[in-house]
Amino acid sequence: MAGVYDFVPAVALLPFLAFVVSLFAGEYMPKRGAEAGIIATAGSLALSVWTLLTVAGITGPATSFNENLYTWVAGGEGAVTLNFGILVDPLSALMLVIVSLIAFLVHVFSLGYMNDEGETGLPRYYAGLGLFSASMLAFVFSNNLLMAFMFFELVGLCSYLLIGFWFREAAPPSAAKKAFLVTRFGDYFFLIGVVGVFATFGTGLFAPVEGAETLASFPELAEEALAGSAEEAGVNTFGYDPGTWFTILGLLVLGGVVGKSAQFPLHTWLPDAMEGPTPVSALIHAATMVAAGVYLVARMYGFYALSPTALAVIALIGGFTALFAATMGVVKQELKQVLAYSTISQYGYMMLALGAGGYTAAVFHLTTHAVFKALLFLGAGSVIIAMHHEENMWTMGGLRDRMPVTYYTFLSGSLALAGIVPFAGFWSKDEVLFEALIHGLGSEGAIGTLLLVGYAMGLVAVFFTAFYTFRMVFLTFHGEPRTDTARDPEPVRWNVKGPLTVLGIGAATVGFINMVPVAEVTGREIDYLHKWLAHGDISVTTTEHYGELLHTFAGVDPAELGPVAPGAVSLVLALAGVGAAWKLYNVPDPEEHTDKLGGAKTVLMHNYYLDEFQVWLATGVTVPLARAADKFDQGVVDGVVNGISSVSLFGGSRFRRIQSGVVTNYATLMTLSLVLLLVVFVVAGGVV
Amino acid sequence: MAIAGPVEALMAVALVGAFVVFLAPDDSAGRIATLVSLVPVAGSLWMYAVFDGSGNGLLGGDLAFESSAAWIALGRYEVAWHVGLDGISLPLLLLTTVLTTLALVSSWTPIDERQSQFYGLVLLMEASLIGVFTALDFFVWLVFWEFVLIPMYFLIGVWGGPRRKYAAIKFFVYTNVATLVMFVGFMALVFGLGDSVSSFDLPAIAQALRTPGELGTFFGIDPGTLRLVAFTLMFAGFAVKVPVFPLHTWLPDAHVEAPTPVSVLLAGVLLKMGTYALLRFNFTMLQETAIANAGVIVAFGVVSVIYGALLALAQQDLKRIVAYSSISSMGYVILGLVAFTPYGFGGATFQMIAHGLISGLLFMVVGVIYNETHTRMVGDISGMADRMPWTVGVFVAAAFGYMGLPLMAGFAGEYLIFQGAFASTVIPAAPLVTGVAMFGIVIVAGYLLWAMQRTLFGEYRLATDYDVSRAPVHDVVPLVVLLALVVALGVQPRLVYDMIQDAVNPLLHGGVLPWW
Amino acid sequence: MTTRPRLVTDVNYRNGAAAVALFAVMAWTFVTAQFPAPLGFGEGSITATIGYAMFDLLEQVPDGHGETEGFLVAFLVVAVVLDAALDGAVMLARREEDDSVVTALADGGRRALGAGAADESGSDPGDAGSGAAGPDAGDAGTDGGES
Amino acid sequence: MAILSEFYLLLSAAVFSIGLYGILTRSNALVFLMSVELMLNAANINLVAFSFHYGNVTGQVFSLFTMALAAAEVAIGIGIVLVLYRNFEDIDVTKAATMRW
Amino acid sequence: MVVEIGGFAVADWVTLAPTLVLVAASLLVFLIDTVEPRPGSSSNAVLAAVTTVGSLLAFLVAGYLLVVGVGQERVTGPVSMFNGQLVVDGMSLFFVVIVGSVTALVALASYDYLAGEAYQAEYYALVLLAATGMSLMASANSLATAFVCLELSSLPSYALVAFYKDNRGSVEASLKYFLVGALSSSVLVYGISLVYAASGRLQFGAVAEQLGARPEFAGVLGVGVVMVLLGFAFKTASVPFHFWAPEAYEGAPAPVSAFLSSASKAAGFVLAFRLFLTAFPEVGGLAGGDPAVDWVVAVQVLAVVTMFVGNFAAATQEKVKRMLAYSSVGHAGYVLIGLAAISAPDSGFVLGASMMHLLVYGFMNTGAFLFVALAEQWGIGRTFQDFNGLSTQAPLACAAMTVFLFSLAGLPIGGGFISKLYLLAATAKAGTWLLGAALIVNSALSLYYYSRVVKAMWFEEPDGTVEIESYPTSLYAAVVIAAVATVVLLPAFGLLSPSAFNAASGLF
Repeated sequence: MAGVYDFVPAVALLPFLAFVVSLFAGEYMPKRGAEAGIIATAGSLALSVWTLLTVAGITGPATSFNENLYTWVAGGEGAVTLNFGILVDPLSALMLVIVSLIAFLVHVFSLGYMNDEGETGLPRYYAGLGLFSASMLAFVFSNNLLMAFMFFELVGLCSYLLIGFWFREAAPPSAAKKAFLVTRFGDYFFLIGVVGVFATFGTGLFAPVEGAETLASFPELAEEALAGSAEEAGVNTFGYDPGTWFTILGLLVLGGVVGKSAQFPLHTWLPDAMEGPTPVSALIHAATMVAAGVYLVARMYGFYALSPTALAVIALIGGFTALFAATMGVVKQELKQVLAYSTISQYGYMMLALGAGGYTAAVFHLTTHAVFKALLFLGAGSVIIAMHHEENMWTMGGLRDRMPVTYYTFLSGSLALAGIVPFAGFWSKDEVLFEALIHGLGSEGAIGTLLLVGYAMGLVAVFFTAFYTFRMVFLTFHGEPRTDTARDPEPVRWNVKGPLTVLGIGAATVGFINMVPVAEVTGREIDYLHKWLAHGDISVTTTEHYGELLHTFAGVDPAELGPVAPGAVSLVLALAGVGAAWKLYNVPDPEEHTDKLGGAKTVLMHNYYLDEFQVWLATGVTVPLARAADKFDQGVVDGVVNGISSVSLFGGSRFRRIQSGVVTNYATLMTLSLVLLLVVFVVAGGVV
Repeated sequence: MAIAGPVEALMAVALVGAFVVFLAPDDSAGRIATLVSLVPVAGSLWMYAVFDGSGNGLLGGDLAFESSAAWIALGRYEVAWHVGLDGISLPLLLLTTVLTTLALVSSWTPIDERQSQFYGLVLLMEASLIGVFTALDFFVWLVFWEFVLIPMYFLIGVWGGPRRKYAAIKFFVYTNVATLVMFVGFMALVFGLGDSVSSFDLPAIAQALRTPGELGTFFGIDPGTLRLVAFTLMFAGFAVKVPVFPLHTWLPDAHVEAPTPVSVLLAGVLLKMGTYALLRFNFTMLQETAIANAGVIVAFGVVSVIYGALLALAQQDLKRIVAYSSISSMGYVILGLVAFTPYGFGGATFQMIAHGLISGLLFMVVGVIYNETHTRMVGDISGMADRMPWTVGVFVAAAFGYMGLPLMAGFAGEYLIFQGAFASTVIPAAPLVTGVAMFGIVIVAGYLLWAMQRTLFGEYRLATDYDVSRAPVHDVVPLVVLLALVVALGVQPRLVYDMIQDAVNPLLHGGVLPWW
Repeated sequence: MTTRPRLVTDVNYRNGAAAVALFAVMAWTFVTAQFPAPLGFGEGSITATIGYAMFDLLEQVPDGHGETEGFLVAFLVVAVVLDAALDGAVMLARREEDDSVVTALADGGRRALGAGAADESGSDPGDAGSGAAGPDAGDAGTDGGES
Repeated sequence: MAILSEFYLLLSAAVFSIGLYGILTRSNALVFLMSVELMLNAANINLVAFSFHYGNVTGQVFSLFTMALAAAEVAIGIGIVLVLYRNFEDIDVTKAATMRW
Repeated sequence: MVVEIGGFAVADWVTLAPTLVLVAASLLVFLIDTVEPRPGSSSNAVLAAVTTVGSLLAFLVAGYLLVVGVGQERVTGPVSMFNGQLVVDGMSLFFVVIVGSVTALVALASYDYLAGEAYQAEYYALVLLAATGMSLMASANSLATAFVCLELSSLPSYALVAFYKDNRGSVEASLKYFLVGALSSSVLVYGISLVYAASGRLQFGAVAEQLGARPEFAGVLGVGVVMVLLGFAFKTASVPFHFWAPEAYEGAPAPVSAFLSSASKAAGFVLAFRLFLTAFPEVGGLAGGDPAVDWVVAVQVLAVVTMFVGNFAAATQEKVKRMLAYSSVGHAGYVLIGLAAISAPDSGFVLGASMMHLLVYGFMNTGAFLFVALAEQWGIGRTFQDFNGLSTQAPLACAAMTVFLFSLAGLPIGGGFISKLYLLAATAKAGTWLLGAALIVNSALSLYYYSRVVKAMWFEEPDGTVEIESYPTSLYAAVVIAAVATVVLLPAFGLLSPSAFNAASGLF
């Protein structure tokens, strides 16, 4: 059937082509390669939408697609075969649309942010964007863990290239290095996990491939192994109890997720990554790199759902990160820094949802967050253009009147981020918290308690989120302009306003795809996303199936509780946060109230000294260790080698003194050796 | 079975070419040598295209381009000229010919004195490298194996850096001792086999050693102990070449002092001789010894990985960084070999090719920068991206290739090794050991990223008095070709992996191994 | 100064001890050997037998002189040896007209340049001490004590 | 009553050692040559004595050759001593010690 | 009394043809000298030509006899003549080949080297007479013959070393060589007398027969055997009777050094091989059982010590020629492995290795010394530094020297590679691990000091004070021929190794 699925690879290939074209021919194009990227991502978007419609059954019967396309390495007998393949199900179809949409908008926005600002090296920039989009899209439709890992890594490479785009300055290359290195550290665990999964199950498929013979997916095999015996399922658990082993594997893979999605404790790279061009930040935060981690957990949710420990860890990391990052966001002075911490925090919510069994909630929040965070970053970019690349919010103020489009779209995004009804963020964040709550209440034992802890942290974070968001809005747009630049900002063009408008509308409306409280209250079935993810051609990747797994293997069950009351609680908290910000910062001449925090401010400004700790790990532990190893190598290992040679030569130089030049001495030595030989071989009768 | 075939032809072209180049005027020697070296490239590509071998050459597989002729009788032992290719040797042959040509091209800029001698020696080395990877008789193989040292000694000693004499002699003596040690080990095995072999034909010896009971008692040493002694001696001998901790210290000196094109060949091909030999000898012929001592062997591999990477982290000289990281990367090969799984062997062999290309590339790109700046110290240069954008681009790509970026050859090699080692039933605590070894990929990223940040990015600054401009085209072309190969093999490892797998699978069958 | 023999005073008795030791070892060995009584010669002229033996006329050797071996080859070779010795001795002993020229081949004809031999002694361990070992340096007797 | 062969051996050993003693202790080249003669003659004592012991003439004949060779050796030796004297103005063998180590 | 050579029945002494050619050549040289007592340059050329051709002829004839199988199992078996005083077999012919080739190279090189010197006739005559003695040593089958032949090779050598009569170095070298030699021959002949005392025989086979496995007078025999062993140690420049070698090789004219260190050493070895393997096999325990006189172990000790002394002393020399002299001592240690590892079941393998090493060594070592002769001829000096940058002025000669040195070090650029590995294999075959280890250590060290010369020639910058003006043809020719032979012996090793193996096996 030559349908849309045959074109799915093109979703990634088009941006890849754009990469090639921009890199080699960008120099000769009027927009320095942007054309290629825009056309390619537009094409990807179109194909993605078509795919989405196909999966949804709008163009025909609802279908899904999962096939191996390409054998990367075939190990022959006794070895697993490593394939590239495509998995299109509701989740990946949705994600494809999100990614290609954001990528497209970022490309357009870049015309304004980069081209119009007269940057050099643009072909490199657009090539990077193209490769970034391509890698992410390929990651999204990967049908197995290895392929996912490979594109996951490529995403990391692209972030390195783009964060370090302004390589002539000192900070961006350093930030790029940090981003890659920290995520690499996470990926190290991920890679062990990948290897382990393949070694354990003999396959890395997320979902079974139907064909002449059905290739089982690894979550299925794990399920079988837990249900029956490992041997029957053909699963090698390396001598561990299957449950333990699967938890280990899951946590290993989670290492990559923590790194890429900037979860505690590997979140430190993300704020630094703000050194990159702002559109890149938008892309990284909204749709690509950071999203990749959470998407991966969702992608292999059937595996995580088997392990209560892994779920609890995910939930706790998520909840803690959400709160932790939000507190740091409160004191930041740069616009983009605030957004960076908000990203960390928001992804913490998604992790919380996943850990708490709220798969749909996580995907929902992923979707809405993609839209409003892209919006916020692009809005920030617009502000930065206007401010001539000044990012400190204390130099702004009063921009509301001078750039209304930016202001209102930014406001839309902020409302969404803060979780104010009816903007998108409200619905999704509310659902995340709701899921955490009901599963925490409904689950027996430790996992239930832990989920409730996660919920509590998430709930507290709501207040902080709303507070820092509106602190940002007020400092930037309200009050009196505090500098000359703010009084006379540079105007932005259509290519900035266009994407902002699209996203601004999206931020306001995209939440409507899954208004659970409304559905509950009205009894109408308008929770479309729930429906979307609950069913599908590939049954093992549906929420129905996940629910069973959660129930059977992880002991995670929802409690009977209506969504309205919890929603109201979080809304109240959010409004409180907004109100606090209003009170403190929506004045003509706001002060730096952060000083009142005293010592806490210092801690917060230093991000709880986690950067310092990690730098110390690198320069205070690893480097001295390396130096010591070098000393050891030069002194001892090589010293032995050189020592042997020196000793030999010294021995030789002593040895030859026997040859004294006096023939009488020779005669004596000859006689003595004769005597010696006689004594040994004649008198004593031999050596032995 | 022909007496002379394409393999001999390749060698002859390189050999005759070497002498032609020796007599050529200095001005044109580089071009002539490059042209000559294209013949082996074309020849080996043709061989790749029509390759019809199957199975492992030492274990009774069908060899391609085989030829043999009687040569020497040592006592009652026959030494015969016997060459041929299987799926392991052909990729290495390709690596040799391609890398030699590229190294020759990359020599055009930096080599500015005694050119005809330089290029002649490189061709001489190519001839003997071809021999190393094709010979199937122990003595023939040994002749080539040792002969490689001679051109290398001159190449380092004449055209090298300030401490070239020290480095050359260290390399020379160190590796020579290793050969002798290994030789004794192998001879003990051959003599221990007694009447069951009457030649130094490697397939015959390998098959005899894999037949239980063939190895007899030798001077009161029972077969098991004899195997262990021989294995130890041979492992030590080959480990120097690889190099494996703690026998590696010749390598950084040799690399740092050697002129860049020579470093390319040294890292790209010469180190592979060690692992190739390990695969062919220790891990083919003495499998039960390897299996019984897997814990010790794998410890050498893992320590090499981590220790080499740590050392690289402490270096300031770009070439030294790459040199130490080669130790690290070659440690993976040991890990793969000792795993005794399809991917272990296959991945190790693939990693030889991959590392050959990538380390060659990285050395070459460091060399191009050195050509312009005349320094390699990290502290002396920064912001090179400003002046040499394409070179730096390749540098970044090469560095990421070295870090094991997916869709580049290095990732394929390393991943397959990890996959093979993880599931190994031979390595004790295989998952844990593999996991520890894999930490190398983090450290390698650490030092390469650090070095790149310092040298390539930031504000342009140079501590030496040279006018830095874009590199000449003939400097960049080899880089691009290599990069293309690295990517091609990363995207489609099966270009060579299928034949490798076909050749290593027989290692896991029959003989002394219980199953597979 | 007369040329009558004088008592030698520079005898190196320490070296002589080696000869004494050798004698001790040999004497111990020989004394412990138990030889039977000698066979002695039987009938026949020993002088004649020596002649027969030198010319390989072994069938002429009387039975009483046992298994005497032939020496013809040795005889012929000794003739050549004496030739050679003569040739060599004459060559050496012949006096030249101008035998005052004394050169030291050990210097390779570069005596004048010998002083500069310590060029790179620092850089190469093998050359350590090259400065100290000039060919003519130790002639005056600084080397007596080594052995 | 023949003398026991051991005693010939002892005698020859003594002569040999005396010759050797001369070589080791004296530095005059001519004394050296004379001492060598002593040692060669020690061998001759053995050869002749054991010729009698075994009742064959082989040893006696060989002793004659030894003497001839001793003469040839001295011829060359004297030649060398001559050139030694011309070059070093001395026949002290310990003086010719420019080459060493 | 009649043997068959290539299908013709001839008298057995014809098999001595190589020796006879050498004698004849020496007599011819005497004759020419008589005709023109104060030779000019033209007769110098004739003298050199006669010597070269004579020794070449000896080499070719011996080679021919070897090829057609004279004295070997496959044709006639060993040809014993003169009532067993001489024997011609594969081994003797093999060594005559070595001696002949070295002599030819030396004679060829001497033409240029001796240009302008007096006493050339004496020189060539002495060389030929010494070569005669060496070729006879290869055939000697009796202690008497052996001793006489040994003296025939030694006495001319003493005179040759002193050839530069007015050169202190030459004379001093000769003096030491002579004094040590005289002492050694005294020891040797005393040893022979003791062997006679223990056995009542002088011919090798008869000695073995008389002694049997359990000789009556083991003590006396033991002293004799040890003394004989040391007598040969002198000839082969092995420890502890090696003291003459560094000085003699250093002080002598370089072609003479080449001659002594290659041919003379080989002759000493062949005699030692034959003597110990045919006269003392049973007392040494080779036939099984406990040895009465454990000379095998004694040789092992000597071999190891010789290797170490030679190589360690060579490692730190300043002068190239003296370094080569010490390395020659070291190589004696390697060759001794042939006897030291002889207890192997497959002794032909072991002994054949030594023989092949001596053959290859004949070319590579002679070549190296001849290169030094060339350097002396150029007057560039003798230390390593004096060779600095020589390759820029004389690349061909330097390339040849590199071949010699690397082949000596056992790298696969010449036959020395295979012969050294063959020796190493022999130690493995015999299970004498200590010998193998010593060989490895010393081989490594030797690579170090050999490559110092290479380093000087190729790596160092010339100091610019020396200009090479002349390129003496015959010396160059000799060096190049030796180099080519060394290289060719790598691929052509197989042509000769069966001869060595068979010849060695023939002794048992």
